[in-house]
Amino acid sequence: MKRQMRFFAIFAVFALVLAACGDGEGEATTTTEGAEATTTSEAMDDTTTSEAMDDTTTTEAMDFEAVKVCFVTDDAGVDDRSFNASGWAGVQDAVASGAAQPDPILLESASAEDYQPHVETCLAQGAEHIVTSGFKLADTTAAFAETNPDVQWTIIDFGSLGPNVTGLEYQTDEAAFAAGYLAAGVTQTGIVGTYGGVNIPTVSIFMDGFARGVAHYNEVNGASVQVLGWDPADPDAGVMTGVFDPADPIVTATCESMLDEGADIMLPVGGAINLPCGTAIQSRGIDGALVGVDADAVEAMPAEYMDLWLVTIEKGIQIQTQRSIEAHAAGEPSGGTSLVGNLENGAVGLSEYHAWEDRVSDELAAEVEQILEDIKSGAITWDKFVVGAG
Amino acid sequence: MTDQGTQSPPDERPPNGRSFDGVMDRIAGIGEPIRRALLLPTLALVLALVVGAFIIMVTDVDAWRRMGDEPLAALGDMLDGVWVAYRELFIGAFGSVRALSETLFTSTPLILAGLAVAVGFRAGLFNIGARGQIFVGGLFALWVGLHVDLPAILHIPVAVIAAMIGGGIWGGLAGLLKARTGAHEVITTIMLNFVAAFFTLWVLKTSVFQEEGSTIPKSAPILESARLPTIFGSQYRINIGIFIAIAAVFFVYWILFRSTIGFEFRAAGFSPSASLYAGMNVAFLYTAVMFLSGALSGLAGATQTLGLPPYTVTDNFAGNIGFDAIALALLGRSHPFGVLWSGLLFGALIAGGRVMQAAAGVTVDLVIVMQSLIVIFIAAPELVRAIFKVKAAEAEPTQVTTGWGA
Amino acid sequence: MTLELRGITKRFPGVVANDDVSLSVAPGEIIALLGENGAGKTTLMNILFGLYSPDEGEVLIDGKQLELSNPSASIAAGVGMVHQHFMLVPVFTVAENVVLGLEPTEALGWIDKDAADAMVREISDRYNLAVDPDSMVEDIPVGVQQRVEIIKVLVRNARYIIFDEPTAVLTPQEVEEFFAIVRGLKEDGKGVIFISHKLNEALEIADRIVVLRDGKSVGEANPKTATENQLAEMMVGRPVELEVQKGLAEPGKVVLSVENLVVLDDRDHRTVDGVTFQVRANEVVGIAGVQGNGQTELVESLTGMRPSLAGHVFVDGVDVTEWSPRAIHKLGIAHIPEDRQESGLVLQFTVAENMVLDSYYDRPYSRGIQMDWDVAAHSSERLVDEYDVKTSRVDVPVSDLSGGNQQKVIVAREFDRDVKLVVASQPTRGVDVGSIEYIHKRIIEQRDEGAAVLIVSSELDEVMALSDRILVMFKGRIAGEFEGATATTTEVGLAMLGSGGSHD
Amino acid sequence: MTATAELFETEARVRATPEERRSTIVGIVLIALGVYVFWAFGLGSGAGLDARFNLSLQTDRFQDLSWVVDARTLSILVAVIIVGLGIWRVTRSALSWTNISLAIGFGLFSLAFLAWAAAGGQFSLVGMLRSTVLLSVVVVLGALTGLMCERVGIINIGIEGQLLASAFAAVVLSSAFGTIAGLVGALLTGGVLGLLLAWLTIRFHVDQIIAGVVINFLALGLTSLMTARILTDVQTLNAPERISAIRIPFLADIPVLGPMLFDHSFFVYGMFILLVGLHFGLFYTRWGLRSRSVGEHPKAADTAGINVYWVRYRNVVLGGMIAGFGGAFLGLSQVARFEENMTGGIGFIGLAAMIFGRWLPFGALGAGLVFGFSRAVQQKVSILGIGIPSEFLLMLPYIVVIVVVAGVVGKTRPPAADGQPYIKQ
Repeated sequence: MKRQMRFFAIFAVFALVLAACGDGEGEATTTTEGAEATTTSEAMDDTTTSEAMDDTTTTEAMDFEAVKVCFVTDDAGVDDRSFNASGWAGVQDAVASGAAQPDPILLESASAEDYQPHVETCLAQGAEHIVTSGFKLADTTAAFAETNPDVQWTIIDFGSLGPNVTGLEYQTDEAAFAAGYLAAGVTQTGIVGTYGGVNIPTVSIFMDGFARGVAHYNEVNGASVQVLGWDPADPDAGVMTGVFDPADPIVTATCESMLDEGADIMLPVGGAINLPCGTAIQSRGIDGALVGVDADAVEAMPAEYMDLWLVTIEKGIQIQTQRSIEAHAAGEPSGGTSLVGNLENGAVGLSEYHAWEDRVSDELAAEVEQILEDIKSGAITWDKFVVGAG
Repeated sequence: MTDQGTQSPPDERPPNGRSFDGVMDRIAGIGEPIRRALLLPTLALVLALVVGAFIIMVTDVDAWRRMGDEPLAALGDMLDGVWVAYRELFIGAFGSVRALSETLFTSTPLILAGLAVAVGFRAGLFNIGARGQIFVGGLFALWVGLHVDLPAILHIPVAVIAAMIGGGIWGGLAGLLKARTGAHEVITTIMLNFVAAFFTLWVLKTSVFQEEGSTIPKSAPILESARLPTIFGSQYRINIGIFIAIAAVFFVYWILFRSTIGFEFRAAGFSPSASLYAGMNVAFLYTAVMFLSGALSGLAGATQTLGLPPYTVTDNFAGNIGFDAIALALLGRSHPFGVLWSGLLFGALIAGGRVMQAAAGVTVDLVIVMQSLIVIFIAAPELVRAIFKVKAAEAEPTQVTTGWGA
Repeated sequence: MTLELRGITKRFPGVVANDDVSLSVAPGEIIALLGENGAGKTTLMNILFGLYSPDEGEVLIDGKQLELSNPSASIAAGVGMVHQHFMLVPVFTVAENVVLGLEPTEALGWIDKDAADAMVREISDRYNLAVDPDSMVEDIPVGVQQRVEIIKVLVRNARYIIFDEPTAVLTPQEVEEFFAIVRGLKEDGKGVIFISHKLNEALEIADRIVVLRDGKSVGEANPKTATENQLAEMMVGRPVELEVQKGLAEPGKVVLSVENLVVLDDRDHRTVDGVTFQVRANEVVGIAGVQGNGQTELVESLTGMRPSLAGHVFVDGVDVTEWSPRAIHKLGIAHIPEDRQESGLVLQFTVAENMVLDSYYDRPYSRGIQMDWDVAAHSSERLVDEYDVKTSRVDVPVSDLSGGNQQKVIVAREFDRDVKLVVASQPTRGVDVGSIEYIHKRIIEQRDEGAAVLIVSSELDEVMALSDRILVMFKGRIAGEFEGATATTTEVGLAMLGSGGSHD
Repeated sequence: MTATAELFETEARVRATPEERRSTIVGIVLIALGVYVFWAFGLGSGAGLDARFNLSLQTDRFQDLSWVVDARTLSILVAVIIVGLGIWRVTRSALSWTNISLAIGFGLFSLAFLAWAAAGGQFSLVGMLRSTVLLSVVVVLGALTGLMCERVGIINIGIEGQLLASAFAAVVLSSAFGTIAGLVGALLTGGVLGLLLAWLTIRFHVDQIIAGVVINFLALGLTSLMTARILTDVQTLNAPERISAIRIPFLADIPVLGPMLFDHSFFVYGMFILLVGLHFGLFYTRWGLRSRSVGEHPKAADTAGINVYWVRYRNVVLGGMIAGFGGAFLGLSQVARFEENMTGGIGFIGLAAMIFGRWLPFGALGAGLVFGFSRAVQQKVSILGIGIPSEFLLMLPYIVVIVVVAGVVGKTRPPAADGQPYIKQ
């Protein structure tokens, strides 16, 4: 009897906690159903679509025949604040727009062993559109796409693997180049920094473009802005934290270390490992800024870092995943194409200047605009990062 | 040293009239009464399922949201969630040919790594380094699988042996350090795990393994001749790795209980000073045990690189195997046959867990919880006895290791 | 005003350690509790002291029932115990050990070191114990450690003091000093229970002797009238031969020769500091000495288990100084190790496995790397019969055997082959009288068959009884050498204390 | 004297004691190290290139402190000192200085290495030292947890799980009910897991290693499950307020020491207070004396009227609470967010630090600082950009731990009753 009472007490506490949080949460889930899988605060519900993404937004009035969607993450899990999270957010957007049936299946992988059974599970559950997230799933996707030609597939961060597979790839170094130029233009110390989680192409492509952008600035303006953490000539030796877990003190230490060397504009690449850097900038009282990656940081990141974002290098995983599903639902599947997101097609871009808008001079803004245009037109080009399988 | 905490003075105990069926049975630790062998694990499993059900219910957020308005319906939802989860867990583990294939496939590396940890325990060493040894062994096998051109009949054995050597070196390193410098294997194996993981990350980006022209850290496809052949065709993942695992079980059984070196391992495990007295070379034994243990982990690495479709390798092929291996070695009481059964159990739970995740939204993490609960109930028979009010087992508590053995 | 145990029964799995035992002691009285190893003396006292809880029976102090199974209650009631294995923390100082449990403290539990030292000094001075409160327990001699134990008891105002085999680790002279202390305690009005298996000591010190056998009280004896033979018969239940029967030795050639051997202990102290001696064929040489004077390290070094720092060891003229234990064993050396449970046996192994513990690697027990357990089992069965090991089967864990039978397993294993040299360390420690007799007989047999025998024992009686020649070790050196036939306890005892000792 | 003896009398066989041998080996290692420093950093640094070590941060009161040194000169000087130390070791004098010499040698080696890496440039020495402190906090707290338990004879291999679970509790409770609730919850969670460890090992005689492993599993499984099933859904439960740094007035303005020690969150101060408290507690108070006696010789403690079980329960629970404190640091002070398996093995490194630190509180600090320092150096070196692949630099701290444990510590003496169940009849 006594024991039951204790169990009941635990239940009661749980109910209380959920009730306390439930209200705010309920709102979020009803009004912007699924759209903000990674937001943590109501303050961010205001979904301003960024400049670069404007032209790509799909109208919700389209006529869809909702498809059953299944989403398989790689071993980082859905909660990675990176490509898995963005892809899943895209799926939920597709649900909201009516392109995907409600309650899409989410399968989180714990290891490479899980990929095949998860894909098989998707098929067994009758999924019509399977989104596989990350290059680690490429070979599995290729194999099953071939044997299941009726199913439509979308793979994130990899090229198309067959007539029924839409590959989503991103030439993010194009936008990062512009962001590097911008950072070099606003730095007051003449030093900018970048670091990543681990040295893999989806991470280092940002750092590479960024460093090249800074170099371009130096070349054009005869300046000598220094980049810490990445040298395009020595891509093995970039500064990495070794973890994507922002709570590991090494992340804070890495950022602080760069701040100590005088960096004031920072580009941390990988999940939420930019947050400790924001903390470091704030607690040091440095007049510095962060460059966000993937989804617009102003929306994706906690409010306390709001005034730190210079710009975000956007990678349109969320929107492109949504569009890939929508194309399928509209009867025109985009399979067989590798959608290499770049500045030209708008799937990669720079966000608005948010908090640092006033700090960016009109000339600099114009120069950045021009650089974006020049990259699009091919007037500025360089030995770009090879994306995907090559 | 003075005696601490010894029970009754052994001098006051007469010869115990316990009788077993033969010398071998006793030496090998088998031949326990069937009831004891089955009852306790069964009760442990039942308890783990009960606690798991409780956890599923408590974490059912949607049901809790309904709790205020319609408590009964919410409770029904919760129970339904438990039912669906467990049904799918079972179906995913045993419900079809595919499920059985998945169970056996998933068990394969678990059994091998579990044997690795068990061998260590038997010799009084705690090998937490299965993860690192899987990495190194797997990479050795991968290299052979990519670059050595041989017919399958030779290619697979060569690759597998390479994996054993690679894993063995990585494990033996920890053993050697312990033997020569006294550095504790718990520390060194953990550190070597990190080193191996970072090394894997790096080496997969080099031309040694990468496909030409590729930039992503993923190996080229392994040559057909090195892939572990599947048993029931390519639609099922189960491959000859399971036979390797079963062969390893018998091999480890033979090593531990029929060979002279196994006698030495066990003697050193129970009493290093007695084995020194008996003229055994304890320093050599530490290295040998860790080499063997590492070689077994290396085998698990081989099945992860040579036997895992789509036969290209990315950085985290060791997964949680090294971690699970500790629990299942404990569950199997460090006996090869025990490891076999607990490996199959864990394989079933994990394979079923994948299906459960899809159908019931309960992630495979529940399986980790259940694994730990099963281990604890097995290790604390008194606890089970108290809960079920039965005389579950007369088992003496298992003493796995003897402190830090400085 | 008495301490009274009534009807104490204590069962361990498979054995009744105490069976309805009653006992009483009055203030100012010394009771000797006599019995063989395994008779249940220690168990009884541990119950009295609250370390074990009895299955039946009660303890009364001054007519009041004592709460059992808790040492604190016993201590509070005025019972103190000096354990056979000292209950001292080696890495603590004397004062820390003494005040443990009743620390004088200042604010925040800060230990008042001066007060603690003063407590030790006061008792030390009152009973003339000469103990330095600041020395580390692991650094002081065993005899002094025992005095620390006595101080611990006295600081707690014990009125009844139990001594469990207190003389086992003392030299004869120290025994005399110890008895003086005990008599002092008696005059101080303390009730003393003196546990021993040594008849002469019981007769010397006790006011009353109670004999235990197989867990039962088998009677009382008056020390003024009882004889050693009577007591021995009460203890064992049959007439015993107290003397080891052995013929005269006719020493042959030198088998073991030790030259200036220096050995370090685990803490790198020179525990064996230049030892030289020889043992000849057909000769038993006994090394006497208080425990901790280097005997352990000497034996370990002789048998290859511990490297030596300097000097040489020859066996049959072969320099085996840096040989491995196995190589030395193969030469024909039988080694009975000091601590059978620590290094002589693997307790979790079966009798059969232990029987082949140091010969498993060769025929007939193995071929190549494959063990032949059938051969091992058969051979073990033969040895069990031959050496009178009492066990139901050879496939039970050796931990199920009694101490005496465990020791016989080792003796059987070591003696069942061509033995050139026997090195036996504490061969009968913690073993019942029957087994002692048996093991002694076997050792003398080995001598008579031509082996050289080296006995190391802290039991002076054992060394005196077995040896043809006696060496005394003190602080890592040979402090005296005596002829076995002519040596007296007094002169050997003096040498054990480091004073006197003649090289005749 | 027999004939054999006389024959060998002249041939005095004296082997070196282990200490002497170690001294020689250390000496040789140091000489090799010195030669390497001379060759790689002395000759390897360009002539006349200054390395500028900055000694102040942007936040400091006293700005622009720095130490400028010629990299080549410094390296050669260091090389000479290290070789000198090595020769001194080879002579086998003053054996107690062996470890100290080794420590000095490696410290100087690091200095020369950094000077070489920074030659012609600059880097923030004080920032690196600050990072060292920050990176060692969890390791030290983990080591103190282990120490609390092992000092009373219970091996706690579940530190990792205790850290993880209490980080979870800290984040969730802090999100739901505020920071205080989060902190209290973390301490309680750590304590409860300590209680579980004690209960299983003492009451049910479960092998201590098994119990610890189970705690790791339980914590990982439960927190991951709840993250997946609750936190991803109810995100407000994973958004606590971050606990920010408290700059201690005046002390924080001390050059070098200020930013290193006095501008952290209260967790860091808590760690130091705990450290000092534990040191004095263990060795000067009744609590410590009793605890240690239980870990060294439980039966002796029992006969002295000390309740062995109670002492074990109490200390293991307290140890768990230290881990709880560490978990709260992880969960609340960096990003204030829970991530699955966010401890990532740091608890095991704490365990290693406890052994390396020889079961002493300040030993644990030293070991933690060695690990933190090697991580900080690794990060700094990678920023200076000397072309070593990042993965190899990331391995460095773990290799340092192996080298240190194998080379410097050797065999250690744990509490005598460590890992042994105490069973009363």
